[in-house]
Amino acid sequence: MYEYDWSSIPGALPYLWEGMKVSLEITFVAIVAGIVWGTLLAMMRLSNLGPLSWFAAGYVNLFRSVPLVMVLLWFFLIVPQFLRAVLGLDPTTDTRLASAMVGFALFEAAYYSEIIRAGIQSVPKGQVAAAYALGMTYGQAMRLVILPQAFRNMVPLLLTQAIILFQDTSLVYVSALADFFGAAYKVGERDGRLVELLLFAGAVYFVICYSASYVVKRLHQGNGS
Amino acid sequence: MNYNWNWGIFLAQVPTGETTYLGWLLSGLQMTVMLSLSAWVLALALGSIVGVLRTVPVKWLAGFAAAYVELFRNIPLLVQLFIWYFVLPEILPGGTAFKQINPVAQQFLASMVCLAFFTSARVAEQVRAGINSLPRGQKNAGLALGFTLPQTYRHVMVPMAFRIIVPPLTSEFLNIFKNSAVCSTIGLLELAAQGRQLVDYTAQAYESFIAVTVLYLLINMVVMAVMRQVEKRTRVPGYIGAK
Amino acid sequence: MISIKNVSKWYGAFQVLKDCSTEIQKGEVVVVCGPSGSGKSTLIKCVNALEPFQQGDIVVNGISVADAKTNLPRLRARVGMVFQHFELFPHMTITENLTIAQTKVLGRSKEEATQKGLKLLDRVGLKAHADKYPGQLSGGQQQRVAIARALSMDPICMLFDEPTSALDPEMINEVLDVMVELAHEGMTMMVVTHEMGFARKVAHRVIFMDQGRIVEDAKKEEFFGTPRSERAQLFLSKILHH
Amino acid sequence: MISIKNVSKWYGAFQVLKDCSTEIQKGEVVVVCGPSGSGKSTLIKCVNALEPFQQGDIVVNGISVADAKTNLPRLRARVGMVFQHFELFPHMTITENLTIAQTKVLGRSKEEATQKGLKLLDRVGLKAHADKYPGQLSGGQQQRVAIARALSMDPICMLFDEPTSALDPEMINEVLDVMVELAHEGMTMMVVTHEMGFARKVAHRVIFMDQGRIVEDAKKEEFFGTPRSERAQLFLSKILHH
Amino acid sequence: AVVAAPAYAQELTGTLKKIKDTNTISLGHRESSIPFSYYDDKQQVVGYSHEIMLKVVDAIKQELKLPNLQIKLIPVTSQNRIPLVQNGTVDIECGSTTNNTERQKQVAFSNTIFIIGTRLLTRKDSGIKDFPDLAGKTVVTTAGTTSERLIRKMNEEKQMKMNIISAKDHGESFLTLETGRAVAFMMDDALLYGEIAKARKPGDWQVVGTPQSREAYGCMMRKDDPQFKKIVDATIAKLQTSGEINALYNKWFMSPVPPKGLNLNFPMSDDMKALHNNPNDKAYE
Ligand SMILES: Nc1ncnc2c1ncn2[C@@H]1O[C@H](COP(=O)(O)OP(=O)(O)OP(=O)(O)O)[C@@H](O)[C@H]1O
Ligand SMILES: Nc1ncnc2c1ncn2[C@@H]1O[C@H](COP(=O)(O)OP(=O)(O)OP(=O)(O)O)[C@@H](O)[C@H]1O
Ligand SMILES: [Mg+2]
Ligand SMILES: [Mg+2]
Repeated sequence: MYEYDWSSIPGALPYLWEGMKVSLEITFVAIVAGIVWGTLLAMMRLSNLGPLSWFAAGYVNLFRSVPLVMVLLWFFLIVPQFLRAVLGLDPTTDTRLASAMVGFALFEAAYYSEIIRAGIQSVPKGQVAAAYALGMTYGQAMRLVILPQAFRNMVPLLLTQAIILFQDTSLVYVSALADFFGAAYKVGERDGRLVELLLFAGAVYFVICYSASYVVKRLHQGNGS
Repeated sequence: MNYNWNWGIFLAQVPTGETTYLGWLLSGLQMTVMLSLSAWVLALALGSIVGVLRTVPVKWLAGFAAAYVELFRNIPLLVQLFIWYFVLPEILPGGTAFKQINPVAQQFLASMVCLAFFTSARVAEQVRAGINSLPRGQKNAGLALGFTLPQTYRHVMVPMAFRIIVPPLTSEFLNIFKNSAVCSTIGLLELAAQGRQLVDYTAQAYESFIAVTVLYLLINMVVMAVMRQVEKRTRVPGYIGAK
Repeated sequence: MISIKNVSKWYGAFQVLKDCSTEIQKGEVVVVCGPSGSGKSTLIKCVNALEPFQQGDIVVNGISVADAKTNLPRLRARVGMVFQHFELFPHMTITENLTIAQTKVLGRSKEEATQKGLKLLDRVGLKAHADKYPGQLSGGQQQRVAIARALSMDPICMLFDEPTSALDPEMINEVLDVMVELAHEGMTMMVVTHEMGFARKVAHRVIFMDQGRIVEDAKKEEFFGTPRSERAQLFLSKILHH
Repeated sequence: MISIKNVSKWYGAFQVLKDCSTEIQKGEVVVVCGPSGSGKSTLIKCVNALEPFQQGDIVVNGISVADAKTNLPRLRARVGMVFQHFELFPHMTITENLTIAQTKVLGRSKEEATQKGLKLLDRVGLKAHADKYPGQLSGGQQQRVAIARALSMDPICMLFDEPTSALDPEMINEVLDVMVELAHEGMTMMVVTHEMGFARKVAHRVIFMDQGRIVEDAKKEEFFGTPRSERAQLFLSKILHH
Repeated sequence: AVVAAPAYAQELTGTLKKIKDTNTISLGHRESSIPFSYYDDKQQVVGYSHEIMLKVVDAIKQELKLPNLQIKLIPVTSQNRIPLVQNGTVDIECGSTTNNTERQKQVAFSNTIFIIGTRLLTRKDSGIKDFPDLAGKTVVTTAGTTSERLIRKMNEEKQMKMNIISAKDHGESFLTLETGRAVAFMMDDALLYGEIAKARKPGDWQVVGTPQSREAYGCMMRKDDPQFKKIVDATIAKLQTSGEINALYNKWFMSPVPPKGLNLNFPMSDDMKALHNNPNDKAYE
């Protein structure tokens, strides 16, 4: 029988909290940027202009084909150089967090755009017709009538995706950026207590994600009635 | 950037001499495909059962199914894999015997079971959504014809629900290939791990990343093509969309 | 044939059915009408136990629906039901829709079931569509198939829940015609509908419901002559005048 | 007021409208009827350019709908439209539904718009529901709000696409009553409907469509007296007889 | 008149120029390579290699006359360390990176800072004394290391019918050994002593077997930058020939180290003593 030794955890809590902050930061930025860019992609995808719609379709398919780990690796290796070249950054600026955020945001946008596209399509076609019939322009119809309803329908799916994203931040280990999982793993490895630290991490993830999905469910029920 | 490109590296012999580096990548590809397909079959079976149970009017069954889904989708895959491989054999009665079998078989089994359970929770949610999206009258129509509840599920609701959820299932199917990359962390030599090994042995990082990315894209294209056929085959004439 | 005895039903705290009682004889055609939300659908679904109820009892052909020992699938197999939205199985051809319950529930052979199904399909005038899928038929045609499907089980009585209200106006009659014919053949029928023309033509009795209660239960002639409740008068004036 | 000139429209290879022409004078009420899929909705949507068409032209109040230079939103703002499924905006209160287009499209002040909206709401008998959401009203009430919403833009004419066919039978009349009143006040109206009682009461002309073509276009008295086409006779017999 | 330090009279180029221009040097370090380069419990980078790297920084400060040189610490992994050196994110990495000929095609290595031998970690009661005892047994090693190559080759050449598990990192390798999946863990001896120190019961474990290879750890730098390499090599050579290195060695390998006060008890090998007498940047193999 395995002898558990949890003594590493208390001392590591500040470090783990730093990791949790990185996880939350990345999640937050990727959600906000992902939804904005995803909305634009979804509108391009639904537009009548061939090239725009093809571009959006190609983008979404490309990002959905490659494992997130590979995307992050690419971003970690290429984006810093690119940023440096474009912005003339100091070569030693730590771009790991920025490149992870960019990578996640671009990747998640592909998923969000599919959710948002479905959300827009879930609004009855008659609503667009009604908005137009009242003399609204395309922009007004989208902003005042379609998107508010679409987002309302999508809230549960958007949040579910956010929970997945939060779990996936553990993949930033490829850039040695210590998110919550990475921090737990590193402490575990350093102290030879991997099993304990990962069980602890798993429990924390479960509590956070379960609470979040409970809230999502509540919201959904509130919506449905 | 001072990087030495060397695409010929794929045809070079590996240090132990039994194959080329390309051979490594291909064996990784094979492992990824085998692992993902077997896990998918299991996930589909488990997910269908759990998804159906979530909709049945028996409280404790539906509750069990809900707990199952919450458990497997709220813990990161990486952590689950670690638990299946390192923690459970220490706790479960058959664990010692399991640890004595061939190491590759151990890694494969743990990975497969882990991916299958993780994915099954997601499949179950899709199945549930599919069943719930059917008009309520369908269940009543089945019952009114004298079908028992299981017969109604078997002949009326499940076949139609599955047709409706082919597109989201396609996403999950693609995800299982991508998620299998995580299994390299317990030493299973699948595609991503072989790619990494290639970097370790040759230091030709970019060639390796590009090759691995291309192979994943290839898998993706094949899966999409297959699922498009499935969608075509199962399409119901005259039936427009799920709504 | 069908006797409904003091049935009450609640959804949570909300009472949908309030002490409903009535009796339907063999060969009788009873039309149920009333405002939206008055509990018509709920009542008719209670008859073949698609909805459970908390008080009272319903006895169909001598078998109690509320009795826990009753084999409900077997009972339901003998009671035909037609829904507002047809509820054909979209992934099966018309023939499969007509035969699946015959083979899986009654245990008939495939040939026997197909033969029976096609005969009924012919009867509702749709023989040519045997190999199509429901989605390829118009609403009126789908509803006629749904009636044929119910008949394929050799039901002892038929329940209809607003069978024409989801149809385009010009298709209503093709469905009503089939139902009129059925009534003339002596089928026991309980029909929720607002088609008062149909009621006038074939009903023996009309039941009027309001807020979960059976407010009127009268011979057709009496009902259309002098409905006793004010609510029923108002309702009739509303749906007949336009 | 509205003149439709040789309009043809295709969905891909399928021709929905075939060389349709008609003229609606100021103050005239025209009812459009015909079998399902005959192109009635498509035609009426072409009038305010909700559907584009490939041939012909429609001129509303002197402005060509087909002209690329026409400011379509401005044109549509002057043409009221009422839909089969109401299409109120579910995320806004009734008052917001009534004011949003007035403020955002016509640029009226919030107070002015609210005052106007509430006056119209009163007119359709729903003043008490100003702060509810559409989902909290019955179908008939929602449709009356939809009519008020269209009127709030001070339209020069009104288009109705089967305004009562999604309603429960008892609610049809409350909507028709509002429409009859509008007609009596001299509003120019183009109404797709199967309510022949309404047509009889207020229509000046009846247009009958079949397979994308305007088959009959006659004074009301002529139409109900002796419809010339066989198809129209058949159709009338089908929808009137039950 | 020009006042010039004789060794660096020529114009600055490459990394040194970049350091001078930006007044910053980026150091690549590891996060859990005990005791070479890792985080202590205050999240400070510490370790034997790290201290050597800091000595190099001191030398650069002096040579370039940059008393306020900014130090940027960048954690690297075994996977990304080479690309990071190449693309300029990291100027120099001192951790536990083996100097070998393949890597020399991508990066340059400094004078050797440590020499390890690849040996076996096993339970004291396992009966494993040396490599031949492994025949037919399961052995674990860490993916991507020289040990992995060696053990695979040995298996192939001597037909030993071993099962070889390649774990992702040393932590998992040791876990594999600890949970009884493998009878031995083949790895660099220094790291094996580190794993013993971390173990729940250090007394259960021992390092055995004839060293299968020797490996030289060096610091990584960008290729073709002789000016920079010269100053790094000179610093390391001076450390070793002056004997200053002995104190450093004792601090990290013969005394308790953070975070838990573990003592590796890993005496200096003859190879290391030889190296200190004769500093060089040669790769073994
Ligand atoms: N599953 C349910 N949960 C809660 N309330 C319900 C449920 N189903 C029906 N009701 C309510 O029960 C009442 C009766 O419903 P029912 O469908 O029987 O009415 P109905 O007379 O058939 O009306 P309609 O003409 O609209 O079909 C309604 O007020 C309805 O809102
Ligand atoms: N977006 C579309 N794409 C292709 N065909 C369409 C589209 N919209 C309508 N149609 C077809 O055009 C024809 C006319 O449709 P329309 O909705 O105008 O008929 P309608 O007379 O209003 O019928 P209903 O009484 O059912 O409302 C129908 O055959 C319909 O299938
Ligand atoms: Mg009903
Ligand atoms: Mg229409």
